[in-house]
Amino acid sequence: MAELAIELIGVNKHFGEVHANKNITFGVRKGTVHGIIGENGAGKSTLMSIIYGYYQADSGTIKINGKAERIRSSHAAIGLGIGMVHQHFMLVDPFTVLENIVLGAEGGMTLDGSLAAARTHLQKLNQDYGLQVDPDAIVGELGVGTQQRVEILKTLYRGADVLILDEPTAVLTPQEADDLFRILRLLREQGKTVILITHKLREVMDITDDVTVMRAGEIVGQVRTADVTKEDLADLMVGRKVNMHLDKAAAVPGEKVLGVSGLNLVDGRGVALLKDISFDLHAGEIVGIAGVSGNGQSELLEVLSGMRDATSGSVQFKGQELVTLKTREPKAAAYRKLGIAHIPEDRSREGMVKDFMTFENAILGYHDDPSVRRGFLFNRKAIIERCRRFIDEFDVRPALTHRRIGLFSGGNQQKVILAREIHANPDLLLIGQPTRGVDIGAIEFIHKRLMQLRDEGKALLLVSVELDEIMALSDRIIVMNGGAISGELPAAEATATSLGLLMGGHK
Amino acid sequence: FTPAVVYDQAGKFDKSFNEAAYTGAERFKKATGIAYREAQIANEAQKEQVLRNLARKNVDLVIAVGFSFTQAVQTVAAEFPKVKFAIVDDVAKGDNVQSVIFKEQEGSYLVGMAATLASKSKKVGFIGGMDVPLIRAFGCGYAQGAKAADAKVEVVSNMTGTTPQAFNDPARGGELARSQFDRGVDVVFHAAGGTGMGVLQAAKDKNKLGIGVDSNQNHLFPGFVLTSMLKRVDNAVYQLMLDGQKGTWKAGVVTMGLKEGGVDWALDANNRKLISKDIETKVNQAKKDIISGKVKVVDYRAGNSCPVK
Amino acid sequence: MSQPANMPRWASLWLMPLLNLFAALFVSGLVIALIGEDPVECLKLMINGAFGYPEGIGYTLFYTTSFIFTGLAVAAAFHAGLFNIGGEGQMYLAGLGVTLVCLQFDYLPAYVVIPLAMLAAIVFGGAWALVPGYLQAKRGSHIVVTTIMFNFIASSLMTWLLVDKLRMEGSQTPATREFAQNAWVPMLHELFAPLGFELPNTPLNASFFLALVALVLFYLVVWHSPKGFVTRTVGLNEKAARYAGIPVDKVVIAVMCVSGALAGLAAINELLGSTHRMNMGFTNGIGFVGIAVALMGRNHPVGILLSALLFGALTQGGLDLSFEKPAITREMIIFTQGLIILFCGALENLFQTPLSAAFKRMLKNQ
Amino acid sequence: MDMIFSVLDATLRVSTPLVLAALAGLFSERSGVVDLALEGKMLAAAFAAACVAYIAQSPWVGLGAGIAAGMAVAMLHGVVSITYNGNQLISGVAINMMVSGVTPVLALAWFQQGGRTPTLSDDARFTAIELPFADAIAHSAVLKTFFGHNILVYLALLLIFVVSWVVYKSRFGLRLRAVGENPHAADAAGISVKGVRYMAQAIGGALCGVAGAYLVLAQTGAFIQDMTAGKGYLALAALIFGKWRPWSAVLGCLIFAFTDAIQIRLQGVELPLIGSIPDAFIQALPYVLTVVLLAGFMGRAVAPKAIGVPFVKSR
Ligand SMILES: Nc1ncnc2c1ncn2[C@@H]1O[C@H](COP(=O)(O)OP(=O)(O)OP(=O)(O)O)[C@@H](O)[C@H]1O
Ligand SMILES: Nc1ncnc2c1ncn2[C@@H]1O[C@H](COP(=O)(O)OP(=O)(O)OP(=O)(O)O)[C@@H](O)[C@H]1O
Ligand SMILES: [Mg+2]
Ligand SMILES: [Mg+2]
Repeated sequence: MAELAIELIGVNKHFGEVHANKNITFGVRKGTVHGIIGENGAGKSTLMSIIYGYYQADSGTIKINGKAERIRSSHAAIGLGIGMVHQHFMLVDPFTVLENIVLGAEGGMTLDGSLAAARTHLQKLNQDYGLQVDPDAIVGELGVGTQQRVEILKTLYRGADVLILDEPTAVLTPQEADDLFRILRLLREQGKTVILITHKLREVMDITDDVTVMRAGEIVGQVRTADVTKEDLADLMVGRKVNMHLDKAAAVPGEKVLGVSGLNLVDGRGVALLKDISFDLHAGEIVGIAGVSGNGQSELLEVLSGMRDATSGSVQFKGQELVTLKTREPKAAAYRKLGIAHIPEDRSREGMVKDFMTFENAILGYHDDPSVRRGFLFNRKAIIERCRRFIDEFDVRPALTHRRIGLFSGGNQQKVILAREIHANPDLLLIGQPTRGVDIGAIEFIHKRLMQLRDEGKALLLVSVELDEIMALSDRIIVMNGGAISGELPAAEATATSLGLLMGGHK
Repeated sequence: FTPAVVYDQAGKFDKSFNEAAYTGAERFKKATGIAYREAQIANEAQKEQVLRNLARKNVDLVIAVGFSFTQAVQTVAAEFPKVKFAIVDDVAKGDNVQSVIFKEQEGSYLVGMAATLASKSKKVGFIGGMDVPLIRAFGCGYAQGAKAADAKVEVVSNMTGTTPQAFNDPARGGELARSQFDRGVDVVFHAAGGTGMGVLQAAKDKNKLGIGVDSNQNHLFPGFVLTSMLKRVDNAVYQLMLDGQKGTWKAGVVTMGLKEGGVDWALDANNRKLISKDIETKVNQAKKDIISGKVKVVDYRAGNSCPVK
Repeated sequence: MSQPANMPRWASLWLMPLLNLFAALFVSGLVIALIGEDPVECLKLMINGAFGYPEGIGYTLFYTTSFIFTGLAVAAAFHAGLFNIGGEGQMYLAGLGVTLVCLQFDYLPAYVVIPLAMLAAIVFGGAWALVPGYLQAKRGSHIVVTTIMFNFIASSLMTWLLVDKLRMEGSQTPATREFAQNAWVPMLHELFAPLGFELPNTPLNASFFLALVALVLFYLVVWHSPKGFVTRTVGLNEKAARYAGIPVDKVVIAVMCVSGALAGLAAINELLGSTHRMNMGFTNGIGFVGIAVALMGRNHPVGILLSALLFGALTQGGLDLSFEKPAITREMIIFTQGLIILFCGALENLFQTPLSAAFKRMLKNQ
Repeated sequence: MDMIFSVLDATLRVSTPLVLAALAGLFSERSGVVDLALEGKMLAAAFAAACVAYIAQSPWVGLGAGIAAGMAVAMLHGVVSITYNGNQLISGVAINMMVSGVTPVLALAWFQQGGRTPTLSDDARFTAIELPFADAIAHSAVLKTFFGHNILVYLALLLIFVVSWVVYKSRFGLRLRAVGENPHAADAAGISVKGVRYMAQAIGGALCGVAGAYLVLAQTGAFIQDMTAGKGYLALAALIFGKWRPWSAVLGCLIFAFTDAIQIRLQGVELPLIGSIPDAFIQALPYVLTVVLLAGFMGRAVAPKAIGVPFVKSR
C-alpha cells in the first residue's frame, strides 16, 4: 500500500449541538488527487479546516506523513507542508498579487527585500506551472479564475506538499476549470498530494484517483475512482436515487415578453460593457446566456433588473419601454412591480441579508407589497405564513422561519431566494448562477422547478457559467463575448465545442 | 449655624471663582471652627435640586457660586423664606437673598494700566475663556485701563472657545498667548480659569509677562507674572458666612468694587521687581481716583458694549 | 456572535449582564475603598439616592427621559449603519427651535404652543442631522467626522446667539428669558395633584410619557414596519438594499433626520419640562450619554429603557452620594459610569466561557 | 512675512499632538480596531507624564511614564476589543470616561492641588532647542518655521516618516494592513490576528503616550483635568479625513492646526468688505472647513474592511 500523506483516525468535531464530523477515519495516498464529495453541510469544509489547523478537532488523531501531529493553527499546518485554497478565497483585495503571496511568509523584516525575492520565485512558479499571473495586479480587480491561481501560488510559494482545494471550480468557467485541472495534474506529477472538494461528479471522474463520500458528518464511502460510475457516487452521496438527466419537453413559446434592442452600457471610465445587445424572449421559454464570466452577462442582468441604467438602447417589457421609464422609486423596485423577478448571481452578498431571519429574507424586495402589510406596520402573521410555505414547498432545511439565514447552507439559502422570486409570480425571471456551490440533490430540485416555471408560461433568462446547466435547461442559447452577442443557437444544436468557439469570440 | 456652598459646573477646583469660594469657606472654618456643607452640581436640573436639598437639611445660609444659579436661587429662595440664600456674581431677587456682585472692570482697569506701563512694544493682550458677558467685562475694563495709561496702546483680544471646555484648555491658552506674542504683544492678561495656566506658562517660555486673575497668581511663575487681578470671591464668601453667624446678614445687593476691597491688583514679593515705582504710583493713583469716583470705569454688562476697542 | 448552545436563554439575557454589573461595581468598590470610603455604604447611598425616596425617583426618571430620547436617536441611526455622534448638537439646535417658538408664541394657549415647540424641536434637530446625512449619502463624507464637526459648529452658533442675540435684557447670564407658563410641559406632580396623589416637586414631567411612547413606536417601526425593514436592510447590507430596490441615499438622509428629531425631543424635556428657558450648554453631555445608552441597550428599546434608567440612576444617585460623602467627587462618579459602560457594554463576553462551562457541568451532573 | 511665520509656527506646534494621535489611531484602525479611546490614552499619558516628570524632575522619565500609561490604556482597550471581542465603540467611550474621571481623583489625592499636578520647572520640561545656523535662514518664513521647537516636535516629524515606512514597507505593516482588511485571510496565511492587533494597540498606545506627554511636558507644564479637550476626536477625524493613510492624515491634522492658527489671528480683526465677524463664527472655521473639504474634495472614505468587527474564527 502506498504511503499516506494524511491519515485521520476517529476525528470528531461539534459546533454546539451540531455534530459536524462524526468519527472520521480515512487516508489520502501520497501523490494522488483525492476527491471529497457530499451534500451541502455534510462536513467537508469542517474536516479540511481541521487538517489546516483552522478548527481544532474535539477528539481523534491526525497523522501527517505517518507521524501524529497536533495542528493548532494555520501556521502549524503551513509548517507541515499543508496548503489550502478555501471555498471563499482568503485574499486581501486591495493588495497586489505579490503582497498576497508573501503575506505571512515574508522572510525578512523589510518588505522590499521580501517582495523582490518573491518576485523571482513567482516567475519560476509561473513558468513551471504555466500560470500567467501578473505579480503587480491588484487582487480585488482580478477575475475569480486568476484569484484562484493566486491562492494556489500562495500555497506553492510556501512549499506545500499537500494542497487542499475547497470547491475550487464552483466559480470557474469550464475553460478555467480545465486549466485548473491541468495544473493539478502537473502537481500530481511532481509528487504533490491534492485533496479536492467538489459538487461536480464529472470533475471527480475526470481527475481524482480516490473518492471519499460524506453524508451528515460521516464517511459513507471510500473508493477508487476507477471502480465506480457517476451514478453510483450520486446515490451514495444523497442516499437515494438521483435523476441526473432532466427530462425536457419541447418549449411552447408564447407571446413576446422581452424585447431588447441596441442596448449599450458604458461605465464611468468610458469602457463599453455592453455593446449593441439585441434579442427577444418569449413566454414559456428559457434563454440561456453562455459566456466566460466577465463578458457582460452580469451587467446585462443588472440592466434588465433595473439595478443599473443603460447608456442607450431599448428594452421593451410587455410592450412598455423600460430604459426611459421615469420612476419615483429606484428602478429595481419599479421593474419588480411590473413583473420582473431577479435571482442575483452573488446570492450571499446581494440576494439576501445574512443577519436577517428566514422570514425577513422571504420578503426582501417585496416588503412594500400590500399583502405583507397592515396599515403602516407589517402583517407578521402573513409574512411567517408565506415563509413557511416557501420552506415547505422548497424543502428548506432546517425548516426554521426564525433562524438567521447566514447559518443555512448555500443550497438552502438559494432555495429561499428562489422561492421568494418564484412566488412573486413574475412574467420574466432573471436568474444568475442558480446552482453555484449547490449540491447535486439541490441542483436536481432547482432545475426541476425552473422547468416547471417555463411550462407554466413564464419567460426565463438564465445566466450561468456551467455549460452543462445552460445546455440542459435552455431552449435557446445566446453566447456573449466582450460585451457583445457573438452568436445564438437553438439548444438542440449546441454542443460544448460550438459554444466554446462562440465564447472565444469566433463567429 | 450651618452654612453651605454650592459650586457650579466648572467645579470646586477651577483655579477660578469656585476655588476662591472654597478658599473663603475654608478660612471661615479655620477661623470659627464651624463646619460647612458643600455640593457641586453636574447639570442644569441639579441646581434647584441641590439648593432645595440644602435648604431642607436645616442649612442656615446657602451660598451659590456663579451667575448660572440666578434662576434657581430665585425659585428656591421663594420656597424657603426662612433660609438665607446668597448668590455670587449675579443679582437674584428675593427677600431672603443677598446678591454679591463684583466690579471686575475696576480691577481689570488697574492691571490694564500696569500692562501698558510695563509694555515695551505698546501692545498688550487679553485672553478670555468662554465668550460670555462676564468675561467681556474683564476684557473691557482691561482695555479701558490700558488706553488710559497710553491712548496709543494696542489691545489684542482673544476668546478661547464656545464651550465650558474653554476654561479647561491650557494647551490652547498657551497657543493663544503665543499668537499674541507673535503679533508683538508683550504683556497678556487672562481671564480664563485653567486655560490661563497655559497662558502664563507661555509667557514664561517666551520671556514675556502674564497677568493672573481671580486669586493671586504671582507666585506661579515668579518674575513672569506682572501682577494679578484679584477678585476676592473668597472674601465675599468669608464675609457672608461671618455675617450669617453673627446675625448681621442682610438681604439685598452687595457690590464689591475697589472701594469695598472686592477687587484689587496684587503686589507682593513675587512681582516686586517687575513693578517699577512709576507703575506703582500710577496704578495706585488710578485706584484712588476710581474709589473717589473721579474715574468711572464702564461696565460692559451695563450697555453690552465697550467704549474702547 | 453565535449563542453558546449550552447556556439557557435566561442566563445570557439576564444573568450575564447582572454579573457584569456586579463586576463593574466591584471594581469601583475597590477604588472607593482605596480612597478610604466604605464601598457598601456608598452603594447603599447611591441606590437610595436614586430609588429610595419619591424625589430621588422623580429626578432619576427625569434624567432617564432625556437619555431615552438621545439613546433612541443613536439607535435609529445605528440600524441604518450610521454612527451619529451628533446628538449633542442636534439637541442643542432643537433647543433653539423650541426657544424661538416659545419666545414668539408663548402667549398662545398651551395646546398650541407646546405642539408647536415640539414640531420646532423635531424640525430643527432633524435639520441639523440632515446635512451630515445628506453629505454622507451624496458626497460620501464620513458621518462620524461630520457629526463631530457639527457639534462644534452648533456650540459656536449657539454661544453667539445666546450671548449676543437671545440673552435676556439686563441679565449677564447667557440665557433667554423665562418662557411663559403656557409653554411649560406639565410637571408630573401638577398632573397628579388633582387626582389626590401628592408627588414631590421634581422636574419629572409629561415628556416622560412621550419617551415611553417613543420607545414603543421605535420598536414597532424598526421591527414591525416596512420603514424599519428598509432601514435595517440598508444598515446590514447595502448591496442587498440596492437589489431590493431600496433608495439607499434617501433612507440614509431620512434616518438621520429621524435620529436628529429624536435627539431634539430631549430638548423638550429639558427646556419645557425643567428649566423653562434656554441656557448656554443646556445639553450638558446628554447627547453623548445617548451613545452609551444605545450601545449598552443593544439598540433595542427595552435595552435602551434599562440603560437610560441606569444612567439616570447614576446621575441622581451619584449626586446624593457626593452630597453625603464629599470625598466621592463628581469625577469618581464619572469613573464609575465609565466602568459600568465598559463591563456591561463591552465586556459582555467576560463571563461567557466560565459560565457556559459551569452550565455544561450542571447539565452533565443531572 | 512675520504673520506667515507665526501662523506656520503655530501650525506645527498645534498639529504635533494631533499628528501623533492620528498616527496612533492609524495603527489601531488599520489593524481593524476602532479607536475612540485615543482621547483617553492621551489623557492618561498626560497625567502620568506630569506626575512622574514632577517627581523625577526629568522630562525623559516623564515621557517614558507617558508612553507606559498610553500603552497600559491601549492594552485595556485591547483586552476588551481583541480578547473578549467586545464592542470597540463602547470600549472607547467607556475608557475615555474612566480616564477623565480617575485622573483628577488621583491628582487630588496625590498632590492636593484640586485635580491638577504641580507646575513643572523648566528642568522637568522639554523646552525649545536652538538649532545651529538658525540665523542663516531667518529670512525664509517657511524654513524658519522648523527651528526653535522642542524635541518632541522633531520627534513627531521623524515619526511620520517612520510610520509611513512601517505601514507600507515593513513586514509588520503588511500584516497590519492585511489584518485590518481581511483577518480571515491573514489567519489562513498563518498570521496571528490577535497578535498583530495587540502589537498595533501597543504602538498606538506609545504614540498616544508621546502625544499626551507633549501636552504637559512641552506645552502647558502641568496636568489639568480633561486637558486633552477633544484632541483625540479631532485626530480621529483627521485620520478618517485622510482615509487612514499616514500622510493624508497628517495633512488633515495640519489643516486643523492651520485653520486654528488663522482663526486665532482673525478674531476681532476687521476684514475688508465684511467687517468684524463675531468670534463665534471664526472659531467655527476649522470645523466648517473640514466639512466643506470632506464634502467637496475628499471623495468617499473607504475604511479598512474589517474595522470594528471582532475577529471570530468562522465564516
Ligand atoms: N463555524 C461554525 N459554527 C457552527 N456550526 C458550524 C460551523 N461551521 C460549520 N458548522 C456546521 O457544520 C456542518 C458542516 O459544515 P461544513 O461547512 O463542513 O459543510 P460542507 O460539507 O463543507 O458543506 P458545503 O458543501 O455547503 O460546503 C454544517 O451543517 C453546520 O451546521
Ligand atoms: N457561524 C456559523 N454558525 C453556524 N453554522 C454555520 C456557521 N458558518 C457556517 N455554518 C454552516 O456551515 C455550513 C456550510 O457553510 P458554507 O458557508 O460552507 O455553505 P455553502 O453551502 O458552502 O455556501 P456557499 O458556498 O454558497 O457560501 C452551512 O450549513 C452553515 O449552516
Ligand atoms: Mg464547504
Ligand atoms: Mg459550499
